[in-house]
Amino acid sequence: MPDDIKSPSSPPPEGEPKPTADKPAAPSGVKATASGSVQADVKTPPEKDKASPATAPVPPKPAAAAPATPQATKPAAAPAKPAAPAPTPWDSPMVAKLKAGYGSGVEPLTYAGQNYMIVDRSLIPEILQVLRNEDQFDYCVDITAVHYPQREKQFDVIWVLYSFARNERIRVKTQILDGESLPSSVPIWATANWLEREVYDMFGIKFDGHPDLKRILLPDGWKGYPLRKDYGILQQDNEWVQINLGIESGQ
Amino acid sequence: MTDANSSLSNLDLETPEKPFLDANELVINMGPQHPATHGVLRVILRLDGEKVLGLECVIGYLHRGVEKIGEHRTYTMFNPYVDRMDYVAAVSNGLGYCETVEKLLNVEAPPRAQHVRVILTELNRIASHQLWLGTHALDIGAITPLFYTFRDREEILKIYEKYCGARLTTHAFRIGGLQYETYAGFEKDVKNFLNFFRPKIDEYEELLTTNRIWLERTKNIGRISAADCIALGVTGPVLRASGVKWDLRKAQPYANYKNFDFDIPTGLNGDTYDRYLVRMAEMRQSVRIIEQAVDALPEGPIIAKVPKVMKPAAGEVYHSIEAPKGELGYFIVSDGSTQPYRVRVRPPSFVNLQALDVMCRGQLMADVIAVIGTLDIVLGEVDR
Amino acid sequence: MAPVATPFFFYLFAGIMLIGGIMVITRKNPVHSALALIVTLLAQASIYLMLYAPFVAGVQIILYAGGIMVLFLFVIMLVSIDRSMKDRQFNSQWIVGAIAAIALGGLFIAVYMKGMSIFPDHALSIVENDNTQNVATMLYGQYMFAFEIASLLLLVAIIGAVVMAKKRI
Amino acid sequence: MGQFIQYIESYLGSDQTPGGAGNMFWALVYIMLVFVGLSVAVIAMNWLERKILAHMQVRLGPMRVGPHGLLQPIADAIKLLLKEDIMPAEADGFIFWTAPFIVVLAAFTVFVVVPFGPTHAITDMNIGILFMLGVSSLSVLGIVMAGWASNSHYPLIGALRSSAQMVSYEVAMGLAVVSAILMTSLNPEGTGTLSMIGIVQAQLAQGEWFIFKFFPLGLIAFFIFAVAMVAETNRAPFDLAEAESELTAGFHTEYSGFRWSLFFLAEYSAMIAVSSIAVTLWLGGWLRPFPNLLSGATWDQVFSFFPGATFLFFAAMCFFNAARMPKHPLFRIQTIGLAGFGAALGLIGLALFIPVVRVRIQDIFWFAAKVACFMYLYIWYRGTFPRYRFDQLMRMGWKVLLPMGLGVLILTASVALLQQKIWHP
Repeated sequence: MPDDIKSPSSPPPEGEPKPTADKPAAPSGVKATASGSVQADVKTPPEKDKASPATAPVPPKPAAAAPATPQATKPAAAPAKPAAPAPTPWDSPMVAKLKAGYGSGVEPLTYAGQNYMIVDRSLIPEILQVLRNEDQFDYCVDITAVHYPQREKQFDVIWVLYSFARNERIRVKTQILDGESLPSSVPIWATANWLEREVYDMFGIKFDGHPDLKRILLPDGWKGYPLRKDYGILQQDNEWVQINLGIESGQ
Repeated sequence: MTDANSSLSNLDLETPEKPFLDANELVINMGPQHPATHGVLRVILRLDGEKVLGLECVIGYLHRGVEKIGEHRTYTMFNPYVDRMDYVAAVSNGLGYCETVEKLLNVEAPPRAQHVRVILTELNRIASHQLWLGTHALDIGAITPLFYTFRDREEILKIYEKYCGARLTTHAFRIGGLQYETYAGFEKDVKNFLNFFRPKIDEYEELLTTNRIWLERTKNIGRISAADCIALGVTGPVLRASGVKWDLRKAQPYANYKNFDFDIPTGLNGDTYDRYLVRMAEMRQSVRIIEQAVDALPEGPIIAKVPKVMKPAAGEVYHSIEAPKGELGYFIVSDGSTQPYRVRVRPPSFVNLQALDVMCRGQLMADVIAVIGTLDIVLGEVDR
Repeated sequence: MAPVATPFFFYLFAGIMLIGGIMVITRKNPVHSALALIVTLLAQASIYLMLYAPFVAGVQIILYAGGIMVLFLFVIMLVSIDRSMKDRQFNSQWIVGAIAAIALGGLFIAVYMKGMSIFPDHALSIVENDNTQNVATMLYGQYMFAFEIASLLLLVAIIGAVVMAKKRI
Repeated sequence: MGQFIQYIESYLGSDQTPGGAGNMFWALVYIMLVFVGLSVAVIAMNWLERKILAHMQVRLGPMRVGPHGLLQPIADAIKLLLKEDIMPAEADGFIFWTAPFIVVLAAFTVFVVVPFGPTHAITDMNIGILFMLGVSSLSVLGIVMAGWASNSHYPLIGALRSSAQMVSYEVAMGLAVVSAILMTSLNPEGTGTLSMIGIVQAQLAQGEWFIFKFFPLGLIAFFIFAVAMVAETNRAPFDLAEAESELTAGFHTEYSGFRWSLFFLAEYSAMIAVSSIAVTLWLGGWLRPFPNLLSGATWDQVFSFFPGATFLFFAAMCFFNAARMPKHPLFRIQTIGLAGFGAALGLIGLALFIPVVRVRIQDIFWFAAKVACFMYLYIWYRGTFPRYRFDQLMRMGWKVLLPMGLGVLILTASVALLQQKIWHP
């Protein structure tokens, strides 16, 4: 799969229907080619600027209140109060395939033109692997979490994935209990290393198989996970502050 | 997939190489107070002589809990906070945040606002690249470019100052459009700047591009392959210099970038020199974009109709823009109240910094400085 | 140039040399030893100067004090000082050392006692002004062969060092 | 007492250096003069470097202390002397304290043999150039000691880099020097010299500066030396030992106040020292420009007006800038100061027109002017070049400069031999 990436000139399979519709290298283009390793050539923006191109035809089903395409050049003064837009089902060949494979464990949805799927915790390692290997989601944009203390499964963990080949961005979301751990996705995407560390740092969610799971932004000995909802905004690890900074309070 | 992973399999910190003549490994701590780490970055280097065996970044010295603050402020109140992350490209941060909230609110900024946003963000991209060039050259030992770039960056900051009164943390945009109408003579100022700035890029390049020492210090230094870049999630000029022609402005156009004609410069080798050339070319492209935007600046309202008290419907949105340093993403969860339930910032510097270890393996200690410089990190954004 | 206070300077430099030499073998810290050795070498260069051999003195400073000793220091600094500080300074072969010292001392005394007869008295010729030229004539004339052999030896040493240091050539 | 005065007077009119004539009194006077002159030069260099660098970098540089920052070096000196002298707790005390003195000693002792004129040197040794190279190579000892004694990683690495660099470049430098010394032997007697004065006199006798001798051999040797001397003094683009972006400040990271200023002093006087070697060996030392083309008493006369004219030019510049000062009461002192400085320069300039002074001073003037060109080059390099990496620096020293030096040496020897044997048998 990385073969597509290594050759920069090979255009992504989709999202680039007409490669050369405009003028080549304008005079203000790259001049500094003294040793010539930078070339500027011209790429047309895709004709259709949907957030999810061809593969993901957005179903304009409910109420048409949610404009499907974020970049739609509509008059700006559109009324900003649509009646509580709700996520709509998301349909695409990829999703159909996943659905066929995993059944009810996967719930693909679209909201504000953005596709995501809620995946059962047990399916997470497999789905991520499949997305990476078969569906070319080779770039893990972000891993993060959201805390819902009132829910039974307290945490949403979200992977934001992007595929260079399809020019498509999706989110994978799962719900886990407090204290439950997740398999690390470092073997799938190396970038997950720090991102998972940050999630661990901020939420206390453990990732099994992570090579070096420790705090990243907060000091090592810190107690508590600041981005949990039960952690107050002024709260801090007073003990740590007193020991390490020698002051009563950091605030 | 196997390919990418095999290239990564030799990235683990323990390189099993037998030491020669019982040479002791030297562990050196760089930072957090160090002139070349661009802030409070701490790097722990494992050296064999001057050769880097591996390194570990220790970050968080500038952690201010921006994401936590976001949960306790209304959508409007949080807007100025994002400027404090990547403080050299504050306008880009603001743009990303505003657009994300606009998506949640389902509004769109009017065309005039979009144009001005593009102008200001691209000016900001130039300013950010200028600051990068100056400090990067300074790290490699050329002092003079720093003063040249700061002299010219000043002109951009003057435009900001005239527009919104602030120079660095501008808070230039409002959710739904702009904070202020442009001042009289804004177009003229911008055009003057472009005419002033175009020859200046040549001036920078004259000092460095063909300078033999510069070539020796940057060519083949800190190489990173496209596959590694993607696996490590590296974006922005670093990714492009490795040969991947990917720019969010083209791939998933936001604001109204699709109306403008510009190129994506890419490199071939993914080394420090290519990253330098890519950024220099990007400045020229930014000049092109600004020129088109100023010429086609439409009249009209500058802010869409947004409610005074913003209560986006419950839902979540991830939106990202091409900040000067790479993909800057915001993931905002709304629960229908006036405050975001969760704000997640996907900082380009943070993710790019992860590649430092890969890029520095086997290089010399002096190159670590060059590579930190070429990654163009801002610690305010890394630590948030 | 007329010599000034020759005995004074001779004893001064000779004393410095001796003290330096003793320091070399008594200091526990190898860096201190090396520095003491440098002092000794510099004092020696001064003695050469007093012997109207300025060229040798200059070479002594450039090569020994400025070059070789710097490399010595270089190596010593890379070695863990702490470990060598803990090592015992004197090894157990002090009997051999004592015998050697006594023998050398006897030799010195013998030379001192009948020095006049061993070394015939030359007429003192001060060749300060074309000292360098004389050294050159000797080296590249009379002792050409020896000089070249020395340079060959050095070449061999260099090649040997490269072979030893490089894992793969 | 009378005897003493006689002793003093006996030197006047001598055509030898005080050292050569064995006159201790005048030797001491010369030592004092050289020491004071050097210190003034370093102070001036400090100001000039900041000013010139600033103007290269679209800044103004020091402007507050005195007119155009003229008093800035003095303010800096006072600041440095008043600063606390900090010694790291784990440092090796004795070595830490002596290191800066060794560096300064090495840098200043070199000037014993620098010929500012045919008789204007403290002494003339017949191993002059060897002495200079030898003593200046001792400064590396001080640097190594400083780096090691600080007991800190950055100074240690800085010191190691610095010593490796200096030892390596000394080789190339020595080869370049030898090829210049070879040129001194191209006289009827066939004997060369190592004496600094002798080298300049050889250039005078042969009617050309060695930089033009056997073109381009002399030029190449000079080029090698010019590169090596920048590396020798640890200046940009070879300032790895004190690369602030990598090693904070290199070997003197842990030093402060007075001791730090000693390193500073040593660095600048070492720069002047190596420039003096270059000037003596290749640029004709104290000889005025074009001694062969524009020879004759008239030209001598014309060139002897240069020193005074230069000072008058600087004085005029001071007056011009004083006139351009803002006419504001707050600037009055500065204007007066600048005008006063100009007046002083003008007076010196006028004094230099007095025939007696003129004849005596012009050698020193030309020597200083040539050295000043090198000093300007140093600043220029610093403003222009990025820094080399250590392995690149070593590669350049060993793989480029050393073979070049060897080649030039062999070629020079061959050409000299051919010239002696064939063209002028």
